[in-house]
Amino acid sequence: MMLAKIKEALAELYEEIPAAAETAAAEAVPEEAAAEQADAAIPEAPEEAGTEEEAEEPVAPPGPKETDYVATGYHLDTALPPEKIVAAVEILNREDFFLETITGVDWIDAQQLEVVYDFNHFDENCRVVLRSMLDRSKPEIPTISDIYQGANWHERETHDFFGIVFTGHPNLEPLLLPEDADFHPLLKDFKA
Amino acid sequence: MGTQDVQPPIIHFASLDKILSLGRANSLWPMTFGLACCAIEMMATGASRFDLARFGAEVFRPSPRQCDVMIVAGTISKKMEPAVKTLYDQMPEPKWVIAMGNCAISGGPFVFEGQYGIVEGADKFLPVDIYIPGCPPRPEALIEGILELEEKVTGFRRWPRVEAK
Amino acid sequence: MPEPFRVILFIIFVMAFAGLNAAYLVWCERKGAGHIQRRIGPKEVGPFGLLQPLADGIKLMTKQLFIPKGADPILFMVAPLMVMVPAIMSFCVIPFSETFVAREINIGLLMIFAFASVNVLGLLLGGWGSGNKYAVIAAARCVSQNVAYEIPMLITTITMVMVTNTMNLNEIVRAQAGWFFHWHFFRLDISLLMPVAFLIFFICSLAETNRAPFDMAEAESELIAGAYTEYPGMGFGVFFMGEYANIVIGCALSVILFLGGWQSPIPFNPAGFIGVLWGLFWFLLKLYALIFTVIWIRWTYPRTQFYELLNLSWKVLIPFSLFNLILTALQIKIFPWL
Amino acid sequence: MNGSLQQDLNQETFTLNLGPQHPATHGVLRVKLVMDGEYIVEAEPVLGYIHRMHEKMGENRTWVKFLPNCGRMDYLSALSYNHGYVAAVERAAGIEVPERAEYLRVITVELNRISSHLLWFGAFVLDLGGFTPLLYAFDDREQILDLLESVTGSRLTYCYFRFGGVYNDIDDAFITGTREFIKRLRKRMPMYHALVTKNIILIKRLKDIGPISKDMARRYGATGPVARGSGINFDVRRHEPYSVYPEFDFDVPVYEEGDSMARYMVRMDEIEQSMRIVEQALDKLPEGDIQPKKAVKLVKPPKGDYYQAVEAARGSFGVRLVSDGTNTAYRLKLRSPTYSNLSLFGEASRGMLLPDALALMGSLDLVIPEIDR
Repeated sequence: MMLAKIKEALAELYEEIPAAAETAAAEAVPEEAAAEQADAAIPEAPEEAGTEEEAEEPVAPPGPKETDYVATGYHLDTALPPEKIVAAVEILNREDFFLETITGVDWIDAQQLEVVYDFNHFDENCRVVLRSMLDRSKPEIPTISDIYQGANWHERETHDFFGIVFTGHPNLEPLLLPEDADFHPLLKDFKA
Repeated sequence: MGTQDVQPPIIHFASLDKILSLGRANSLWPMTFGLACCAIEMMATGASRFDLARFGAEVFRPSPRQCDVMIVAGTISKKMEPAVKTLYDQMPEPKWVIAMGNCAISGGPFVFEGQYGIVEGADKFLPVDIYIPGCPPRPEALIEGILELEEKVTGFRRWPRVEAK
Repeated sequence: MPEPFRVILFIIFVMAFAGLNAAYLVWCERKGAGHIQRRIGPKEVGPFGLLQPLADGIKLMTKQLFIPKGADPILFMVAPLMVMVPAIMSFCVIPFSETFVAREINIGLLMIFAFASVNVLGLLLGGWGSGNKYAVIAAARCVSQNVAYEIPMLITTITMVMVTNTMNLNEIVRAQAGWFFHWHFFRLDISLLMPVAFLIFFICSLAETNRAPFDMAEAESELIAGAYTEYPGMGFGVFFMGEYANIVIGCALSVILFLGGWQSPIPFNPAGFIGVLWGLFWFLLKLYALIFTVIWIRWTYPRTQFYELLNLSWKVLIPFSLFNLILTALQIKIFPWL
Repeated sequence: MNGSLQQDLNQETFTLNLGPQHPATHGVLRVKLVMDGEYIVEAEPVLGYIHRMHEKMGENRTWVKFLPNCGRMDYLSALSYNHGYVAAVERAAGIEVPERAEYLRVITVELNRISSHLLWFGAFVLDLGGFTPLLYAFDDREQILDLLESVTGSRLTYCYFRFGGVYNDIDDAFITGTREFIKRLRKRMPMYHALVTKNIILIKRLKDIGPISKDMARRYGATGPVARGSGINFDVRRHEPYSVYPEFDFDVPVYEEGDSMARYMVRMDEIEQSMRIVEQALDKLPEGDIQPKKAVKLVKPPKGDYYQAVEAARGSFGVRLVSDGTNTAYRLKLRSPTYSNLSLFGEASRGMLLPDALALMGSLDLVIPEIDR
């Protein structure tokens, strides 16, 4: 099954993470711990997560997490640090997934911006969500538009609305907003 | 209004003027210019059941140079505003503007506090002659709008007015 | 009637005919389109919408005239005339009836083709002079289209000249006297490919007058309004009149060359004034039947692609018309008594 | 435009602005074209001329108050958008829908799909320079609008679905009217095929024009008829069944060629399939309520994020909800199919002639307000 296969492949990404931030990741996660499905406050990327924040709120385990499809509408929820996104997308690309959409969410209380990637598969019903938390003061994430050309517009749109910078994007100009727009209307603190 | 930029002629020939305005009123060529939902109803008005052609107003010209009336059918976004203005300026006099639908009248359902994208009504930057409310207006309403514009041009109403019961 | 007087009278008639014809062909077109499209068409302006062209005319004439920024003022103003004037001039040699012709000259056919090429120039200058990219594209299209289609058209015409031995349009009509099967269209004994030649000629005249499905120059969904894009008011109106006048010329030529001109389908030709009207009746009947076909085609077919259009000309029409030329020459040579 | 012409004449290529007001773009899309003669060197669509802030409004309005917006995004298949949004909220809030309501949803959505495809059919042939099919299509479309108007109350921008059901029940007149309409359209479809599909000019203009490979469709996330025209058997109704679609017997038309003709054929076949679905739904229509027994007063989905996709007329329409447990969405992302479908235009149109590119663009079935949202 595609779901199991892709879950395994994505899980491998997490094994590499501890190399960078071994302690934080290893301690934080009991593997496969059942977290409440689709917590709005998405877990932070392990290496960004400071120890004191971990103590404050329960953090869902890293690693691809199967969700209840009937309740949420997708199968696999994968929270990743920004630099791992490209690797994850390459895995999905190898398995012939297609990109449904990219969007952002502004978690202003946590001072974070979330980027959400929705993937789907043409042959099997297997929806994979990738998400990554970015620092709200300096939201940067590598582009995937060289892997999925369709991501080009989605990333531009996300940049329009949230000001998230996709590094390496060929043409990060306003798409839906006027050419000279310098505002990001979907930020929660946006005032017209 | 529509003819504001034209110098009034020095001499008036009453009956000639009347013929001219009759000619103009019966040959209102709209622009093929749809912005949003209302454009579909505008197309429906030109199509089989409603047939705007009966009043000689079905010649939708794609070039503004050959149009007499601009039907602003839909929401004008701030990005679109300069283009609409240019199109209006490119039309030769005499010209008229019909604001079709709530968006063109006032911004319609897209006005809310903190809105950043739309122009709240075509009359913010265009001299609108006829307003047709509705979201979108029915084709009958657009036809009534055209007749209303004819009345405005000629000064009298050729067709009976339908009163609300 | 003294000659100068006659000519002046005819010029007035021709101009009135061309103008009225254009106006009422537009009405026919709109009404016809309406009925083809399950609607009524113009109806409220005058009885049956008959005053619609008048209203349009008044409207267009009183529209503001201006020269867009970036346009070449002289070319821009002259171009519509270069479409309209040759078309009206061409009317002078068209025999509406045996004696109902402004000027019966020996090279009438040549004259029409000479003027027809000026018409292209008008569109080219109009497109170029507008200084609009869409118009320039349209002008370029228009020229290559006309160049491509003039060749098979002329070859077919040469075939017909060969058959009739004259370029006098009235003589060509006279050569088709008698029953309707004496019309060139049915004369398989002269050339087996005669109906094909007619088809080639008709297709070419559609293409020459930029009518659908060959309306490359005014491809609305591609080029806004093609070469006319920047023309306001009467500039556009004159173009339009020229276009319709050209349609009439094209169809009239088809009728004269292939469908017996003013000849009635039965060998019955009353003399005198009645005869003139009788000829006029048949000529106009055939003419408007063809024009209706043109309108019908327009509202039925989608537009061809540009390379298809050129392919059709270079790969189909020209070889066929050449073959037809040779075949006809052979047939005339082998059966000289025909 | 005029000044730049003089400059461009001295260069190999020139730029052409297609739109934002151009008959071929069906609205206010602008395409920046770099042309070499009539060949397109580079095409870049510029969006946003009708950006209407739907996503921002989703964050400002309560769940219920956002309902009318759905009909104004994709005004041609407004009910699909209704369905997508309503189903997403129902999934999030766990609202049950009575079976009859689901049937009514399917019937109206499929009728709406037919009307959308009919309009596309007309507008597409209009792009190719054929005027009359548009009027015929409108003639048929008006019948559907009459039917839908009798149920939903509006002609175009429907707001018919409610959380947990639909707003109005259908009557016998609707059922007989729909059956008659289907009978009528069944008779007309062969005429369309004879007049338009088999027209040699149309075939020449569509065959092998604007090929979109399977891989290109995947890389750009194309869905709907565009993907199905490229040999991808993907239909959300089948692939990820929602509502009562599993109960109907219908085919998903798939064409392998990937050219404009394939996309045309997919949509024409879909009209037939939609008619089949409507017929079956009318046959099987159960009795019962059209709203939950306990009326849905206040919708407050629990915290979390949810995704729901439906098959709109133009492809997979997805709604991503992020709820913070209040009566307003925290984030409402609307994934519109044409947005992805159009994004491949730049790559697909490279090296094409302008009229061919416009045929390609027409075959993508654009509704601009849905792209810009």
